[in-house]
Amino acid sequence: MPVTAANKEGWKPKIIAFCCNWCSYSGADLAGTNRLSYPAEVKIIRVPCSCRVNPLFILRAFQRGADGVILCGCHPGDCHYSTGNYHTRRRMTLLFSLLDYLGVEKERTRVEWVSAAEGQRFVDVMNSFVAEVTALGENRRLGDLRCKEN
Amino acid sequence: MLGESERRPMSTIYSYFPGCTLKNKARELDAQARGCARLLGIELEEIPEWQCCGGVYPLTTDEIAFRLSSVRALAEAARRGQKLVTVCSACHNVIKQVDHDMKAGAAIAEKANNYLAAEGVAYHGETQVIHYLELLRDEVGFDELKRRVVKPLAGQKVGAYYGCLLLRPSHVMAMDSAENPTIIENLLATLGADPVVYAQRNECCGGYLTLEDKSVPAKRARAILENARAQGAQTVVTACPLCFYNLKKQEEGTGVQVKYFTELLAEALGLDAKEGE
Amino acid sequence: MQKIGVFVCWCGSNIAATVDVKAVAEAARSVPGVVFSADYQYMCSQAGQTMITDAIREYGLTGVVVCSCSPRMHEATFRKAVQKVGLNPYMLEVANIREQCSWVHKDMAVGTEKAIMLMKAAVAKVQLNAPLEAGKSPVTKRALVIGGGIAGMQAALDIADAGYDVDIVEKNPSIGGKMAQLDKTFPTLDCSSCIVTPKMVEVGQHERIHIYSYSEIEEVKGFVGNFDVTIRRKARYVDETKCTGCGACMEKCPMKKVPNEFNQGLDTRSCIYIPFAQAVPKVATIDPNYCLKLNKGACGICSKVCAAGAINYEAKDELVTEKYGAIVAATGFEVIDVSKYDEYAYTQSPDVVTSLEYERLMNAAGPTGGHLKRPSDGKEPKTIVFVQCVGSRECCDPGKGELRGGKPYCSKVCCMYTAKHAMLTKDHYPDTDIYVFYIDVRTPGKNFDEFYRRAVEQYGVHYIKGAVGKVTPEGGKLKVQASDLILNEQLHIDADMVVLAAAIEPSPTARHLATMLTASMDTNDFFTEAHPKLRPVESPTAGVFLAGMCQGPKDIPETVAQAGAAAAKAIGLLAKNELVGNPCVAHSDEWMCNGCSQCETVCPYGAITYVDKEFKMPDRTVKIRRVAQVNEAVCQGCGACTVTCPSGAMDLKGFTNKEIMAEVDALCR
Amino acid sequence: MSAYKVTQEEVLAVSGVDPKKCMRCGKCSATCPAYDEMEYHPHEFVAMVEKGEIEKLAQSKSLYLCMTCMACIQRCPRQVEPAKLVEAVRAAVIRGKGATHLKPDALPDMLDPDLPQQAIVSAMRKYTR
Repeated sequence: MPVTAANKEGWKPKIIAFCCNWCSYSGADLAGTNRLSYPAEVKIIRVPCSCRVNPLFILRAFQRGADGVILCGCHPGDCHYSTGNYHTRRRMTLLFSLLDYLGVEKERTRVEWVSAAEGQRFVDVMNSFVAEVTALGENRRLGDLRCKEN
Repeated sequence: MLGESERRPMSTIYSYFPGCTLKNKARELDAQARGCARLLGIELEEIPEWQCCGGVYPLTTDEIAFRLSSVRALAEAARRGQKLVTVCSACHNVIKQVDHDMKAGAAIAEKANNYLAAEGVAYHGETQVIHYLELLRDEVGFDELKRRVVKPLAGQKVGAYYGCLLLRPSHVMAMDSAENPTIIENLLATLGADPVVYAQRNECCGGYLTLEDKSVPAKRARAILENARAQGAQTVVTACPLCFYNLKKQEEGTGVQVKYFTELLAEALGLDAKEGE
Repeated sequence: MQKIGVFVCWCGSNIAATVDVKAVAEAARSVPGVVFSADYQYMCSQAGQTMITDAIREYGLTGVVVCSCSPRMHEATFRKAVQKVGLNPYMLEVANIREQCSWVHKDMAVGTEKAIMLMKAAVAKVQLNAPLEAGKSPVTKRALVIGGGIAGMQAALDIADAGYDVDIVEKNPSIGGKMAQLDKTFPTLDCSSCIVTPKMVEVGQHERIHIYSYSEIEEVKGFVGNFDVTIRRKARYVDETKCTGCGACMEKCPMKKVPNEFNQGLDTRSCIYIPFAQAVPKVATIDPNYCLKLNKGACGICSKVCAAGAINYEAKDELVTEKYGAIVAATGFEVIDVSKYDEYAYTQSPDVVTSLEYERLMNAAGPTGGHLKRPSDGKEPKTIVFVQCVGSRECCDPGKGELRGGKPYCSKVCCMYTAKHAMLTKDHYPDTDIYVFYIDVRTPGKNFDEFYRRAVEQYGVHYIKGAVGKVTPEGGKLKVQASDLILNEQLHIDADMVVLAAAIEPSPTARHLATMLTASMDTNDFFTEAHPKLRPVESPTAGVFLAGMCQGPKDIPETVAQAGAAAAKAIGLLAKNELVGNPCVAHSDEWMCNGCSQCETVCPYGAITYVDKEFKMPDRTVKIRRVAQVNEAVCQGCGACTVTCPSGAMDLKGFTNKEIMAEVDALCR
Repeated sequence: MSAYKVTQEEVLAVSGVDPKKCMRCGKCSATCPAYDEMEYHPHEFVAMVEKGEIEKLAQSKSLYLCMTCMACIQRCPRQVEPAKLVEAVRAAVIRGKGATHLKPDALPDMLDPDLPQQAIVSAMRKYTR
């Protein structure tokens, strides 16, 4: 159901969550196992490590109409591949400030650390992220009109 | 703390909140504290037109009016860019907890600032609230204090009585460990006395219940003094006028003398009794 | 064009209650490329798997999407199934519509809509998937066990008995761990030393076990089957091969005031020491913190009295590197420091002790020779108060109170060892009055509750539902103020000793080790299991197994059972001649690679090397270019290189740029 | 205003306490210095507020025996803060009934020459509107 006007009653954002396979994806699974709920707008894409997330993926998501993109990885020091999340942290700091400069508000992008044991934390993070993006309304920057279905 | 000491020349002037009791029944506490500060090269500037802190911190989340006098004092100290020093344990407890509310309790801070907007006051937790004991420990430093001691209290066996208000709740007061405090013991050792550790030093004296019912404070005070005595203390020192009152009432027969910590400080620093007035 | 089949699982009502599975299957049919879709109650069942394989045969499917539980659960199951009928397993994708959809949403319409999107994203990915073949790597047939307590010893023995070499790395001078310090064990009251010391001897004498005592792990490299581990052998200043353990040095050592760790600091030992009589290896160690020779250049007596000439003051730490196929972590536990719980006066009176200290006071080999004497004046205590849950089961929100080192979990063993302490005390000193303050008495275990009831009914131990609020040392007594919640009273007991059941915490060394092993930990620093129910002795990091308290509080039989299970898993790994690797590894397009070396610098495994290679150019010339090459056996597939590559030459098989973008596109529709 | 009933919702909101976090260990009552004088003890405050039995607490003189020493707040292993419940019930009773526990007229009889001002202001804050 496409919605054109931001903040319209009942409007729901499109949110892409990249989760690393070892910590955050398991954390999301644990949230499910414990039946903790978070908004259905969050759609998770599994990647081996948060450092697999190419800035292009995030730009693509905004181009295709995402309203928020969040990256979740293991806590610093706990990366399954030792150092992947440090790369993520540095890359995304740069990318997010660039996006901010382009008019994609900082609240629409986030990096969070969620371990495999933190189902509750995953839910808390998603709830707050969805709330923030919902408050901002629809993302109008970077979106490619040709990608809209109607 | 190196950072603190580097800034010391700038911050030898402190805002001072004496509180109602120090202006009345506990005048000596006020006088000794000011006198000793003067000897140590510290200026305590009394906040003009300060209002009573209310004596006890409101544990309810929706009492705003009771917190306003503290916020006014905090805001005044913030305006002057000074740390806020208190001597009375009760004032310290109330102001420190209200300061914490203003930093952490968003709802309380907003309401309090709404009240005070009419007075042109706004406060968002800028002031650092320190007790006189912390002033001695962290600002002057016990090493420096030791050099200023002219008459060491050699041979005096002294127990610290912390009571409740200096320490609890410890994550807010952040002065010392709630169960195993050392600040007064270290002060006493600095002054040349033998500190005596006894378990009842952080148990309640009975507090304001004394107004209605003397039996509970009597029981509590006796237990405290007997424990101090049994562990070898001849003197017990406190920073709180109400503790002082409750303990003093039971002093007789226990063989322990109850004093303000400032009395020993004044003695060790050689503060002339008259100078203190 | 792929021919894709979509299979939607009900998971009984787990999925079907919140997701309209028929609607998902129906929606799949209109997705381009999908030629077949179906739904079924349990896709993971034999019948469900057959449904998939039949459809592959019948419709000639080239790709499969299963909408079911998390891929972490059954991806391997389904991949194995499709492989049987000749489909490459990496042509299958799982859409997680249970953990990440039906279980977290309540509304059917919402759940169904999301499930359809997840299905479409999976289909979009399969469209671009390519068959992958996994590489193979050899297995080093040698295991490393970290920690020489009962867990580590048992795991080492089991692996060694299966015919594999095992090294134990123990940070202390002797193996034996905490169990060697215990007096008796519950619920049988058999002597702890009598059962643990023969194990220590067995380990010490086993021809396939080598003990690195007084050693620590310095570095871990490699991966499952092929770990390279550097071990720091701390200088003990005594040549292990020469020392006979005669003890002459300990007798003559003039520095005898060193707190004795083995007795929890309740007495002292010499500076050169063998921690206890049954130590394995039974060789002396010089404590560098106290030695007069090492610190001041004086003394040197031990060297003079050592007939074997084993003393070497010049010794330095040594680094040893070994190869291992499997690693068992068995780093054990400590009890928390209770000095911040000083309402119990632990720092104020020596008669307030922790349970582990009490254990030493009861032990015949302990500082009092097994006579229960209180530390302050050596008198027999007549009244003893036991306090349960000191630091266990706490809320630890830093915004709501001072953190004192408390733990949110139940330490599990305290209820039982306290009953044991109470009974043993009553056995030896029947007229002792014993009070146990408890919140709940937790005794799930064979013969456990019977054991606790015996303490109450036969021994007359006073169990009081309540807490101790304050302990006041005064006049040689400990004045205990406590609550009795059943009688609704505040109690005041004059006790001679107070024993604190301090919470158990993982060894503080474990956190650093976990980082080196890239094994994950929970918020309490316990190692996490690969799956809490189905893979409880494996770490999520392949080749790393878990035994004992390092994974969570447990008693001795549970520890031994887990150690045996971890050993079985390690043996299963070591028994293989080669391991099938992860085919999802990085791959460089040599034509696009510009030879910048950026990927090489970010690779944590050193899997990327640069080679000079001849290229036949379109103009028929030959050009030598420097390009990246990935060693597929070493690459672990994190993908760091793919993002850092400026020319876009590096990609990750199974998670290619195009595949992930296709998922992004599908989810943004 | 005598018909005013203190409700559970009010007590929970005003105190900011979640009594469900209590694990019934009894630490608060073990540490309370006024225990013997109280009719309802700190752990009962927690249990009774959780159960909704506010009226009994509202009627009890236990409300005026808490000395705000904060020992139960400091030592509760579950961070429940029982004293805040005592305070919340007391505040609700005093506000709602418009009554004061302490009559200013009665004060002169209670004073002695050494009594610090602090005791009087504290009691007035605790016991009056």
